[in-house]
Amino acid sequence: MDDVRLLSEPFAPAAEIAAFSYRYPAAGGIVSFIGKVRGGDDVEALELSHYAPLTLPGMADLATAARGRWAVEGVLILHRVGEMRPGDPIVLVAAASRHRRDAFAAADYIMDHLKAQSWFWKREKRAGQWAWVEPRAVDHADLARWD
Amino acid sequence: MDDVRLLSEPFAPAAEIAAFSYRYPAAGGIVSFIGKVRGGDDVEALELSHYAPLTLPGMADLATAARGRWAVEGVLILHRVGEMRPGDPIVLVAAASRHRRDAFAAADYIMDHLKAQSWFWKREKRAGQWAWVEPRAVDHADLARWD
Amino acid sequence: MSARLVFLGRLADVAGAGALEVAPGALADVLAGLGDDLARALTGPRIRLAHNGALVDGAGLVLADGDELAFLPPVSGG
Amino acid sequence: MSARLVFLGRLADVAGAGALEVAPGALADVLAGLGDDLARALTGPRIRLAHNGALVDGAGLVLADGDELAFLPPVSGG
Repeated sequence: MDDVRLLSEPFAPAAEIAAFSYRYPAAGGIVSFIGKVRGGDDVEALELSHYAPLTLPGMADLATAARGRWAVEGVLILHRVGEMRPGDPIVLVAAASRHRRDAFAAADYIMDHLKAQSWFWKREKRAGQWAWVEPRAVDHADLARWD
Repeated sequence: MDDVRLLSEPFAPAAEIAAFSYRYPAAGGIVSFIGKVRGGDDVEALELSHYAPLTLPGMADLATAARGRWAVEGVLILHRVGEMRPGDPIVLVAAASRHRRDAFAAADYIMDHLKAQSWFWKREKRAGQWAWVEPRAVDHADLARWD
Repeated sequence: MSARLVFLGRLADVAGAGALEVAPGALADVLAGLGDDLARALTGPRIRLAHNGALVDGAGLVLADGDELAFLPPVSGG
Repeated sequence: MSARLVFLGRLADVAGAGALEVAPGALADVLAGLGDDLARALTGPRIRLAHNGALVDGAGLVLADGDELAFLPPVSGG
């Protein structure tokens, strides 16, 4: 079964990767992506909101779609909501497969779709002011790679 | 600085990923690949040998080449040598970058080159018998993607 | 008797709240009962609607008692 | 006075050892002093050579005292 969760509290990506890897002994390869709030910018905080009836089901559908395209043994998608600080993990995606190219492609595909199509709205706080983040053209260009 | 090591003892990939991620606070994305000895096959053990004057310098050159092609903040390449059992980690590659596509491409590139071009020789034990593993055509096909 | 409007992302700022209870009825009438700025923001070309958790086209939509209608601006990724 | 031959991968099985000390001299002469099976395996078309840690072409190679020559069959990945 896929492991797909929305998290409202901080999480530890490395511990999640270790547990995920342990779950798939027949998989020779585990590809993971950890997305964090970047430090060193002027962003003081980041807040992600979601819409419960759509967001988690959409993430589960994405895991299923990735499984349908590549031979993966397991998929992990964890996504934070709420307020985060620089350095905090936002997202962890992992895929386990017998052959590594499947895991690379599945993780890459899931990230592109999470970024461009999932039901999250992001705002950033700079100099004490919150501002909504607009969709980025590059996210849609990334998505078009899979058509 | 890149972190490139040959390891003759078992290692813990998740702990290495956590330490690597912590080292690059300005990187928004960390892509990692963990390669393990597959369980559930009839492989009882796997042994990797290397040639010291070439193997580690070749890995360091590969890290440098990946840096030259993509905007990565840091690269991690850890590779086991010696005898391993099913489930044991063989290789960990990670790349940290501001934008995730750079980290995906760098990790993917490094893995393809490690598999097809690095100075490792592998043998597997099945039913008590060791046999050398021949190069696989798919590894060279993977490599050709980057030309 | 009420229906619930839910405002995501920047629409919550325009509405001044994340949600609003309104009298049930045709969506056009519901929107007419809101301020002009909010009604305009909610009917923008890139705003998607979810009626009781399912994406819908707003044309001809009628909200019944207990319904939830969410207004979804373009997403901005994880 | 000796040079060291190092055999990687399956070549170590053919040689019966991972390394062998030999008298210095021209590579052709060194190979002639080994068994036929080993000499044939070491001169296969896909065998690369590393002389004191640097990849070389074997043509005309002469091993001096203290030199190391490694015979590298195709790699089989990590």
